[in-house]
Amino acid sequence: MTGIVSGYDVEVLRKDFPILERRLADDHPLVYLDSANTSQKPRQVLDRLREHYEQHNANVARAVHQLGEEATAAFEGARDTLAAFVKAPSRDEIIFTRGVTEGLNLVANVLAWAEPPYRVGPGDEVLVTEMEHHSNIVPWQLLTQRTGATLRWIGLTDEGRLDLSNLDELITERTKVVSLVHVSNMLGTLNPVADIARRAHEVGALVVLDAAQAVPQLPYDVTATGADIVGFTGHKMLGPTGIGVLWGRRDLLAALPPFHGGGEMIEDVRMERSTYAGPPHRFEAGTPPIAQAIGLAAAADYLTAVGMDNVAAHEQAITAYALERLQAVPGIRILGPTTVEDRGGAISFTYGTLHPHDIGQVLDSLGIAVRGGHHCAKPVHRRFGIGASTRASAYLYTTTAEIDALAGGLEQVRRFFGVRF
Amino acid sequence: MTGIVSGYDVEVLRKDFPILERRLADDHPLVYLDSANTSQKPRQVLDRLREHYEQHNANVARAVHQLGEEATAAFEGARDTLAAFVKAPSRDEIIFTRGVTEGLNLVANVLAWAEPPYRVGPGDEVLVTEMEHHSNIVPWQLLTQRTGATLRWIGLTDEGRLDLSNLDELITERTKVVSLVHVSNMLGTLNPVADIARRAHEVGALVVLDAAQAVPQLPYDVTATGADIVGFTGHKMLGPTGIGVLWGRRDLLAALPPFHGGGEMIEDVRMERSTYAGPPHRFEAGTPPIAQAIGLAAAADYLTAVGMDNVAAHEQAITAYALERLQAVPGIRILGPTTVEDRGGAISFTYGTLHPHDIGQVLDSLGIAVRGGHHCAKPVHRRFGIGASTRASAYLYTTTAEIDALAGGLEQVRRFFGVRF
Amino acid sequence: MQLTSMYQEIILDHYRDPHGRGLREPYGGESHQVNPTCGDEVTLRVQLDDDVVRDVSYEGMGCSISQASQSILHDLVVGQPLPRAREIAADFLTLMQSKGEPAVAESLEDSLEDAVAFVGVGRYPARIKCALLGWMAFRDASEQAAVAQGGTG
Amino acid sequence: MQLTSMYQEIILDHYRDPHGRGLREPYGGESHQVNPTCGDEVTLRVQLDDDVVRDVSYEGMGCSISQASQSILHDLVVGQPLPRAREIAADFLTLMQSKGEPAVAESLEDSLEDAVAFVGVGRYPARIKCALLGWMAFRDASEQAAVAQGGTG
Ligand SMILES: Cc1ncc(COP(=O)(O)O)c(C=O)c1O
Ligand SMILES: Cc1ncc(COP(=O)(O)O)c(C=O)c1O
Repeated sequence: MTGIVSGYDVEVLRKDFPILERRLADDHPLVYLDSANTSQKPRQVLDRLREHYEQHNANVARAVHQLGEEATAAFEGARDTLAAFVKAPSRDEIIFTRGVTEGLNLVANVLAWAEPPYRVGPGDEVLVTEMEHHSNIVPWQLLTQRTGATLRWIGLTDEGRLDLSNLDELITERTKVVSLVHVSNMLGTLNPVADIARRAHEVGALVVLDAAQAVPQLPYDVTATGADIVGFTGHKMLGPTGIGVLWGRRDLLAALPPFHGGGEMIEDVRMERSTYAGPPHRFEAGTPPIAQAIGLAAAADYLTAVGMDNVAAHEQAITAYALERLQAVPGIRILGPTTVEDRGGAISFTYGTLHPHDIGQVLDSLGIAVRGGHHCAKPVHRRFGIGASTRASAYLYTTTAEIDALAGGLEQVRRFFGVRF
Repeated sequence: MTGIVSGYDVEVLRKDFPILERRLADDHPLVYLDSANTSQKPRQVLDRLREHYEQHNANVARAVHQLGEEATAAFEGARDTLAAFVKAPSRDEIIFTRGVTEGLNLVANVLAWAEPPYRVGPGDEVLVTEMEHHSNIVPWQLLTQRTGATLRWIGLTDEGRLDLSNLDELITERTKVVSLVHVSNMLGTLNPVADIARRAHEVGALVVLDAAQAVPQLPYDVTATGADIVGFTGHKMLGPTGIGVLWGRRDLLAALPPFHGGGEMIEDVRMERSTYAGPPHRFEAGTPPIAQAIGLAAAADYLTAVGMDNVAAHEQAITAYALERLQAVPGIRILGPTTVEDRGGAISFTYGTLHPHDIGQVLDSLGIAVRGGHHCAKPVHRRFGIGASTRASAYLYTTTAEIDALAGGLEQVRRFFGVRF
Repeated sequence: MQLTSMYQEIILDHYRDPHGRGLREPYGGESHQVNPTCGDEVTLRVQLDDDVVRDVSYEGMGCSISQASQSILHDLVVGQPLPRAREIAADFLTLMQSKGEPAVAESLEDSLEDAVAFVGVGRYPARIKCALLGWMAFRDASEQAAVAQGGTG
Repeated sequence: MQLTSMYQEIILDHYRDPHGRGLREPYGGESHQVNPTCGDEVTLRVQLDDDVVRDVSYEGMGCSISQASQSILHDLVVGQPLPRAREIAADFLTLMQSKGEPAVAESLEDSLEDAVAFVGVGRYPARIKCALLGWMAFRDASEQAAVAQGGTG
């Protein structure tokens, strides 16, 4: 490591991640700069998964036997771990979902059927932003189209920040929900969510946060965000695929109707009519992703052991380093904030007239994994007049040498296509 | 092994399942008779999971890099494997879900918003049965309550079979959907689904099957069932938790609106409006359960290698053996069919006046894991005038010695509570 | 075997021969409770007489633990002033949450008498709800009864 | 390195200097295609003249593979009778689904000429869509054009 100082030894930590030792085609070592898309997994998470399946596998909350009790204890223990990880006031506020996409759909869905004052209906408005991931746009389009409500959005400045100049026109008495991304997966922008939450609460609107990129990178305190509901996803924070978390204020969750129907979410079922369990089980129909919740708890334990302060500091340092290195490459234009203030770790850029697919393909031939495309955020690309971009994103295992490899790789891309900028 | 002959060596096969070597309290070996609740996992599935995370982990369908291509190939390859496993005419008919509960909710949910003729609205009827799992009752209660439709159900005979005597009154021109369980998780009953499907199709109703207990036990051919939609769940067929499959006829899926909104299910997203991808991706919003789908494909490969004919034959033989052994225990009353014809492997019973919790607890102290409770099927318990039952359920790794242990254990239960029947 | 730590003889006695079972009139409050995981149910009535618990009557279905627990509840609270009955209920909850800790049982012996036999149930999370079902019904029904008679509810 | 198997010189030439680019009038059919995974787009027009492809004009944004593929499409099908143009399109699809098999490329060389240079793209599943985008638009637009002129569509 050169260039930055971290609160832990990155080289030692990397040994926990088996995939980082992988050699790709032409014996290139893997340079994984696609962590905003999904993170790699440490041995500790994989070991916990395997141990669960090999020693304790059973369904939860249903069986009076030793395996069932062990599985239930581990699964409900994972709820405790995740509650602590994001400083939730109560473990009953932690709902396990498949990922943040399901979490956001859960919210949008139940608001169609909720009792007043939460129900979204004709004349009501839902406010999002132009920098949202599709997962925080389409659920609200479906909700508003189906209920006769209206979807509005906060625009962006040329610097890739929220344009809050007309916020008073956008947040009105008609606003029932404000749902926004905490840290953008495309621009990297860290949004002033507490300010916006305060404004939204003045008109009685619910505030929902897409924290898919925030929780993996920042010491997180759900109540400090000012939001009513916060969703995040396990696979981006060292956890397995197939698991995510939706946090919601207890009294709010208690007032919302169920999402899916099925086993575990009920109190009593008759053919004519059913009554439902309280939160969180009301929102967890069917066999939950048991092993995945346990694996996610192992991931949270791992991050806690490293220290989320250290993780955040490393992310800041490596992002600052990358921003500097990339801006020194002729032809690179960074989309979004160009310095590290109020910024997360995703760095999207254009490179002359080269297409992200071509850039990514040549980098890949050197073992460097970046993402090229619209990153599930087409509207923000359109806002900046482009269809696609290239994105490099670091995480706690990323080294400055990998950033150097990227910068060097970009020079080779340019040469390969025989262009100059 | 004594008493039954199987198409494979059960003792050899058991060595693939690490958990079956587990010793429980008081050094009792595990006797796992709760496979209808969830199955145990062979090493081959766990190895495939680990290999994926350690060598190929990346997000799918989004990245132009080697890991991304490998992960996508494995994930989409899993779709091919599952399509072949249930003889789906097209791979595009396989939707990955969290489990059958999510699959059934998906169907019930999109039918509220579908175009005619599929839309369920005021005056329409949905028909289920009294032996359904809560996961095939509550979603339809929510749908019918919310759309002004009516829920009706097929009753049961005292033998635990569907009472089809009044089917003509139940399936009418108003019937839009008939949704039923293929093999009951409580009574074990195998239902005549093809007959019912034919009747339902005569009035133009959609036929949905809950095949959670059927696909793990039977060589399966989705089109031979006569149904339009079939759901099943991975964790009951040697696969990981957090994954299931919903199969649907291609033309039907193509006509249905999306379920959740988010990444991967779109064609184009603008703030004003979005267009959607075709099936199956239209119904798979967000990062899918990637590793879990790959693990489920490994489970399907394992079952195929054993041979589903052999699995079914073993299930039949061991169930016949268990039915005989249990009926020889004084005080045991089997709920549902008492012989193995048209029957799956779950055996629920009452035992004198003893409560399933007490039975299960004493059996557990001997290392024998059964389920006691309502098995997420309260209405069928109520139908038989009880609140709860004890259930023993075998799978391809179950031996007659384990059934003998259960019969012996029940005698000890009786002695422990000092009762005679 | 561990089993006897849960099923102490005193519990089995109450299970075989429950005290105060059956629903009786008059009553000031009634509560119906369901254990969603197993479907067990209890209906329990409380009759107060000037803030003294005059009768607890109950009916339902459930396992030996829930049946015995309701029988012992009847023995413990009938005849007690309501505040004291509520203390007993709180102590029983503490016992159930003690994860089977003998020291906790010991410290509660004066208050709970025979009911400390339930300490072993605290080690089986799936069974704690069984033991508490009647007590939850009692809390609910006694509150109603107190409100009904305009008392300390 | 493997890269040159995808980016053959002939592809890079078409990318740098595309043939027939731009949208022109008149046209009998037009199609707009989007690649949902990367957002690339093409609008492509087909003008028929008595069942002969008179012009293919196009505009859009995309990577070198999609741009070069559209340029080569233009070269291959303009001047061909529609049935033959459809054959070429079918052959190109076969090439893309060949997983990069040289034997397939060889067998299609007479039909596809320079376009067999795309054989290497077939080894990169994520890029196959890029190469096919223009061809999907062609299929669509040529059908429309045929219908419009009351032809064999
Ligand atoms: C017949 C039946 N339907 C539905 C389910 C629910 O399956 P899952 O919890 O995996 O969604 C089960 C198992 O619990 C079942 O046996
Ligand atoms: C900001 C943001 N929101 C939502 C998502 C969707 O997450 P998932 O696909 O895990 O549901 C992502 C990642 O893809 C993201 O970065």
